[in-house]
Amino acid sequence: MALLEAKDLHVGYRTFEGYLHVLNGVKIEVDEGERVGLVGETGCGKTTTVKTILRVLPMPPAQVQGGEILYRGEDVLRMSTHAVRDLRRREITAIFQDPLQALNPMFTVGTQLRDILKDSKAGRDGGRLTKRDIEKRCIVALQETGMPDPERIMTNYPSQLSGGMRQRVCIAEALSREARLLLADEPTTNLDVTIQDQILRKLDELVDEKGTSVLMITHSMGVVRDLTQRLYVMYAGSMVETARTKELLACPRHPYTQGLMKSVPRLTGEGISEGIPGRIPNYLEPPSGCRFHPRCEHVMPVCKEAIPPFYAVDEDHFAACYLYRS
Amino acid sequence: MLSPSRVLEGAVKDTMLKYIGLRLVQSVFVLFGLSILIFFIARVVPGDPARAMMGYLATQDQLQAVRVEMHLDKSFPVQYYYWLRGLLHGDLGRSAYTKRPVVTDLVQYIPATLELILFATLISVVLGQAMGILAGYFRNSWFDGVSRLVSYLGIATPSFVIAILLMFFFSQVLHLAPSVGRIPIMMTAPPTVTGFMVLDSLLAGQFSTALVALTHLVLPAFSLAVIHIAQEGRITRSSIAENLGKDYITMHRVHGIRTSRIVFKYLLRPSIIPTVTVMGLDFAFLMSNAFLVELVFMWPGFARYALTTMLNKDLNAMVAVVLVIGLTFAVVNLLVDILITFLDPTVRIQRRGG
Amino acid sequence: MRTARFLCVMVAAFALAIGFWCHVSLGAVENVVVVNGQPTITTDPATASDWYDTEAMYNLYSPLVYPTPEGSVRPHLATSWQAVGGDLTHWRFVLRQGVKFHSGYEMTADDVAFSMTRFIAMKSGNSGPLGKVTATVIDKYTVDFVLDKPSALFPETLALFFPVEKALVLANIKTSDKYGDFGDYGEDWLATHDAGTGPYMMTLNVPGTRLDTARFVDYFEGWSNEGWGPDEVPIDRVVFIMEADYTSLMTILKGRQMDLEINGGWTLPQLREIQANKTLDLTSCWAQNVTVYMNTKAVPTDDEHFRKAILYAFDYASVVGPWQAFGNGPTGIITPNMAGYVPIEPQPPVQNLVKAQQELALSKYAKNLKDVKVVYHFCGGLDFEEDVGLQLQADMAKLGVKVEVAGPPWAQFGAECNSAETTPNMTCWLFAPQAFPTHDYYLFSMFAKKGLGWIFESHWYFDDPQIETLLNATRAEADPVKRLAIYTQLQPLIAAHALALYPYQKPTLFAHQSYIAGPKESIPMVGPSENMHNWRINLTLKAQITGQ
Amino acid sequence: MRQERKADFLASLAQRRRTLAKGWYKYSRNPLSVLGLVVLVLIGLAAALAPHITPYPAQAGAYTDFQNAGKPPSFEHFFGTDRIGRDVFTRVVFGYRFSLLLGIVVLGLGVAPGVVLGLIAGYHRGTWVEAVIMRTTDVFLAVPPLVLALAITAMLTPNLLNEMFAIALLWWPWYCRLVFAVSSSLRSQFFVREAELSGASEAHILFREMLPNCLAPILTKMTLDMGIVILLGASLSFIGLGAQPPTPCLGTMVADGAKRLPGEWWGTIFPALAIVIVILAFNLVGDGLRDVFAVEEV
Repeated sequence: MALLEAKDLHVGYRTFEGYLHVLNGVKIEVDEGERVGLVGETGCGKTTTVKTILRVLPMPPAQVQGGEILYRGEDVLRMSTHAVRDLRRREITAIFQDPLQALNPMFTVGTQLRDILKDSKAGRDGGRLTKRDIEKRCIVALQETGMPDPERIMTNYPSQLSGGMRQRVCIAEALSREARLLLADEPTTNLDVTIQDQILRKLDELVDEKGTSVLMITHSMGVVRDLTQRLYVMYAGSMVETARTKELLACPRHPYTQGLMKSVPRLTGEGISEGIPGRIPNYLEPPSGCRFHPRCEHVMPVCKEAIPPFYAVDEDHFAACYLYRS
Repeated sequence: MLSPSRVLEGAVKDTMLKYIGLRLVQSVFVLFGLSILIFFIARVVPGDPARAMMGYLATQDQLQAVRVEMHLDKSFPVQYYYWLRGLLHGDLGRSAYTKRPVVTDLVQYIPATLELILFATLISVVLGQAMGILAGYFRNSWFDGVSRLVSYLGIATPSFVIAILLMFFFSQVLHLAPSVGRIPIMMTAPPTVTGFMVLDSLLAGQFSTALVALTHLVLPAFSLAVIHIAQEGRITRSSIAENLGKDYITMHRVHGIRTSRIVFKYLLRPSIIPTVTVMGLDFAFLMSNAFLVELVFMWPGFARYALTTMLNKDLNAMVAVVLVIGLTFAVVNLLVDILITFLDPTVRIQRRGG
Repeated sequence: MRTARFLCVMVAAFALAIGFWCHVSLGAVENVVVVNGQPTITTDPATASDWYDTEAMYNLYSPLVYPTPEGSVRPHLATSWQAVGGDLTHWRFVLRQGVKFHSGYEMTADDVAFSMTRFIAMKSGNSGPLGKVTATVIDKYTVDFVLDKPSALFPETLALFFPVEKALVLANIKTSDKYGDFGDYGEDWLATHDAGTGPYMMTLNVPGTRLDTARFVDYFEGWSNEGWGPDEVPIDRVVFIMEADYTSLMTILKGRQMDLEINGGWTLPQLREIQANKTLDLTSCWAQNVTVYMNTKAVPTDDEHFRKAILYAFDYASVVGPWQAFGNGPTGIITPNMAGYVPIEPQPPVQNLVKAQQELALSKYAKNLKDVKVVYHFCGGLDFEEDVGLQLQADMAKLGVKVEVAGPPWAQFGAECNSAETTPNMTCWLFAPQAFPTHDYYLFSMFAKKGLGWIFESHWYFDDPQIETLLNATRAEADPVKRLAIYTQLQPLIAAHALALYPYQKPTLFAHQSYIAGPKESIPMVGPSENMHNWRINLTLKAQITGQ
Repeated sequence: MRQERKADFLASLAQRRRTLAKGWYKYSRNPLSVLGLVVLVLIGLAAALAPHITPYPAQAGAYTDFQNAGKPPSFEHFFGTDRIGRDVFTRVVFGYRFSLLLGIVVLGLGVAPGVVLGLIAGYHRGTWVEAVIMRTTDVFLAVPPLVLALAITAMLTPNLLNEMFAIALLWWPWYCRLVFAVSSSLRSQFFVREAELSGASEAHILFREMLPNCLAPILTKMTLDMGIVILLGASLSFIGLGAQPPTPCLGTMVADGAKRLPGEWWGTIFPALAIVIVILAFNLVGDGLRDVFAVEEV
């Protein structure tokens, strides 16, 4: 059984302009100890997916219309708030993309870290930690991220730290309570390239050490190559392809993935102008069937009718494209 | 061994002191200008303060004696010089209306108003915050809608209208609350220690007096508070709503911090700062609205004294009253500034750096 | 768990609160009377001058002589007096023996002489009419006063002279360069203490807010029950409060938190309500004269015909209207309840637009009525004065004359009336008989050209040698009967010039609980009627009414 | 040539129309703001047409009828009659006239000097000119406006004109500060520098270059201030320092009526509600404008 399994997830947003159909049958699996990557253009629903899994999507305006998210077989979407909180305290944790935004500017690093541990029930037999344990674990968590002088960092406010330091703090926060699953949403996007590298290496090290499962969202193919074992490619709210990372990078099957690979160097900003003509569809009235069909050069009539399911194209390699129907 | 945080705090304190000193000097200059302004207004406009002081049965001789005593026969700068000289000796002159030293009057009347204003502030902070937090947390719910409506009404209704409406409904129609004064006439007031009736009663062990004084305080304080409940409610609501959308609040939730801690610690602290920022201005509004509310509720306070002295062209009292208001305003603003520094580390760090 | 505990605390607190509340509302029948009407500003006899101050004076202190209902004076602290020599500048007063100050010490000539010297030296309060007075002690109970100019009315003016206890005042002098060796003459101390001989002793004074007094058992006139009902006993404690808002006063009157109201500022609906209430009474005391002066130096009221037109145009009946039921009625230069009252034009006081038109046609402004404007000012906040102005405005509009009405606050109103140039055409005043003798107050003080400089003097810019002679004669005439004859002769003479509009007189209505009885004697002057020695409380009735 | 200019003009007109339409679209998104505008228009119309739509226009002026005093609301008198027997409804409608007049005159008198001084201070940022102007505003802002207004009006003969004068005297510093904040940041902007270098006069820079950029916040603040000025005026007349009788003045009516509570409640409750409604309407419209101009803080 997979540690985390999202099936046929449909999520939308109710806005003034109308209803935005964002997630359109998202399907994702993370096994125990596995590191999974999730790539896609900006605005394709990656962050919505993560937030849905974490159940922190603001509702309203967001609405989960269907599907389930199973964590160890239990549906996160149907859990009581209490149970979700316990899940967050023990099992699932996350790092968000902007370390400038992810830390509360009004409180010291120490305060925030301590409160996480205070409420974490990470003590013996799931009980509360003692005060001394909390202090100890705070310092260890900061040290583990490679920060010098954790005692001083604890008394600092986020605004007194550099971006890299802040992201380290975020990692420390995320990993301090020994969670089993880490959802990392573009953890290095807003950082310097050199620092990105450092941070990722540190993250890799820590995750390895603790045996944490990871779902990593990123733009960077380099990151994907180095850090993940399996990869999902997402387009306009649906998964279009999944395979082992190496295989997928070497041999993409879905027309979208193929276009994506061609434009790798520019894969950070707006659209993928060179690789694929057109832009990400409007979620107000998304294209029927395969949402990629208006941009696809292999479009067939069936593409406009129904969402293509995953078709096995190789061992452990699936593509949601009618090209592989046979 | 000196820990780094200690050093940091020391530096903060040091620069804070400098900052406070600078602000104080600024305030002194502003008050100086204010005193000239109000002195000018009070003395240059024609009128006869002596007549106002002595009543219509005063003879010309008596009037002349008063004019000489108050230096009204001298030129404006000379009058101002005498006034300033008195001020340096802690003498603000004698009130023409009460015929007592102005300082004595101020000591008698200020606590009553202060009690009213502080109580009103308390009400507005508690209710305004509660409303704002609830409306912000449950935004776009029915409660948010109602609170929005209440806020609009609260901001648009002059305090004297609220005072009259409250008095009309609660004391005259429903007979639920006393209408005037600080305590019932036949109740013995506790010995004056702080000048706050409720506090003094408690100190003297007169619990029933304290309670009754509190009931007398409710309507006038509430009349003053309404507009601020509305404003603070709105401000808190929008900053709560804004902060709720911030990543760090989501992160707190993701990290499993319990809701009460998130709302009352992590959400409230940043959300309360805009409210605190406007508190200085709020205080000024409370002060000026007290002029009208004290009139309606016959509150024997500073604002009513101020109004009476202004209407009676009581020069010394008038100048003193305006300056006291200016001074309190300056002090409150300074306090608010200091408070913000302690609430908002970013400001503190900035101020330390600059 | 936590919520439950919080709830428990709240419930307990609430119960406690209710308990206290009930506790507060219960109490025995107390011999206390709460009186509204004294925003006493100063209780120092040398500086007291306002209406309210005078009321306090009559309770805390005693005057040397006491006013009578007829307008003269009778012995009080002084038992007899006479002019020494023939020129009315030297007066000898013999004092009553055994009069005690509140401290227990006996009052002697020394105290009286000191008080007079202090009164004159401080140049404040009611000392104005006295001029310069030198006091000399003759013996323990005799004191001589020497005036700087002759005055036949000197004894009468002493109804506002209240002796203080010399030793006590001297003991409480504050250093100041104001009065030389005498420092501040005890002014500060006397603001919150008393040194008098009056029927009530000050126990607390919060100036401008509240004055608490207790009965002075050794008061020299005694506390006999003669003339009072069997259950009507002297009032032990009197608390004077200051409220100007009659809506609130009505609430506390009905709630029996207040027993007596002596300023009489009730609105019509309130008066009707009091009248209908079985446990409340209305008592009419001295009357106030509503007077609208006309400035004879300002356009267009400088024209006598124009002024007369105003008198005829005014609709007296309309403005008095519903108030008539409460005793408001026609009046003149003095009020009808005073001896020697002469009704003045127009008679009867009713609107006569035809006559008004005729007078207007005779005036020098007849041709250009559109260009003239009458400015009417009243003391801001007084509704009935505003009503008079609005009535006048509406009436004059019918004649095509514009009237501008404004109610500046007292300070401005008083200041602009200091000279002919700044005084508006018409200024509305409410004259309570505030100085004594009242005839002199209403006639000499208001119309003599060389008076004291009191504010209404400035309205008299009118020259008439005959009136001037007669007015001066009143001050020289020592015989009250002859003096009254001159007053009678004067009124029509003054009225002939149409110098003021007298809309109506307004009796001061004391509203009180029916268990309060008084005043035993009604004197047309502010002060004596409010002397609480003149009032009693019926405790049996109070117990019945309050159900205790 | 001419043709071209005409085309230009038409284009700018179309542009302006588009801007207006866009503004109106943004504004109309908030139903409360639209409601406020409707109420305001109604009040404005009622005030303008007061003599024609009120049942007893004569009773707004010199008029007494003590026989009919204190009558409760009825079909003849929607809001009852007051102490002098005048129709309260008529006087409330006329009262709006004076409230609006007060607001317009005060802002007219107060905003202009404030804006000019603010522009000058902003242009001369960092010099003694700025110091003098801004420190003077500090003095005026050192006490709440009502207090200074009271002190001034208590010294002058109470009438509508003096009331306007006193409030206007206190209003310029607020605009001075607002404009200073905007203009001092504009000072270093490219277009101001350019105008300076091209030798434009100071007046040109102040009024042609900088002023247009301050208009949005000024306009928004003015709308919101209308409510505040009307409130302040009502407060002053409540104390008795406003327009004099028989001028129908909402604040005076409330004060007058309050003396007759609780019996004759209509004399005070209706004028009080009238005040609340007009201030509310101005606030709603101001909020709407704030959304349109996206003005952060005024």
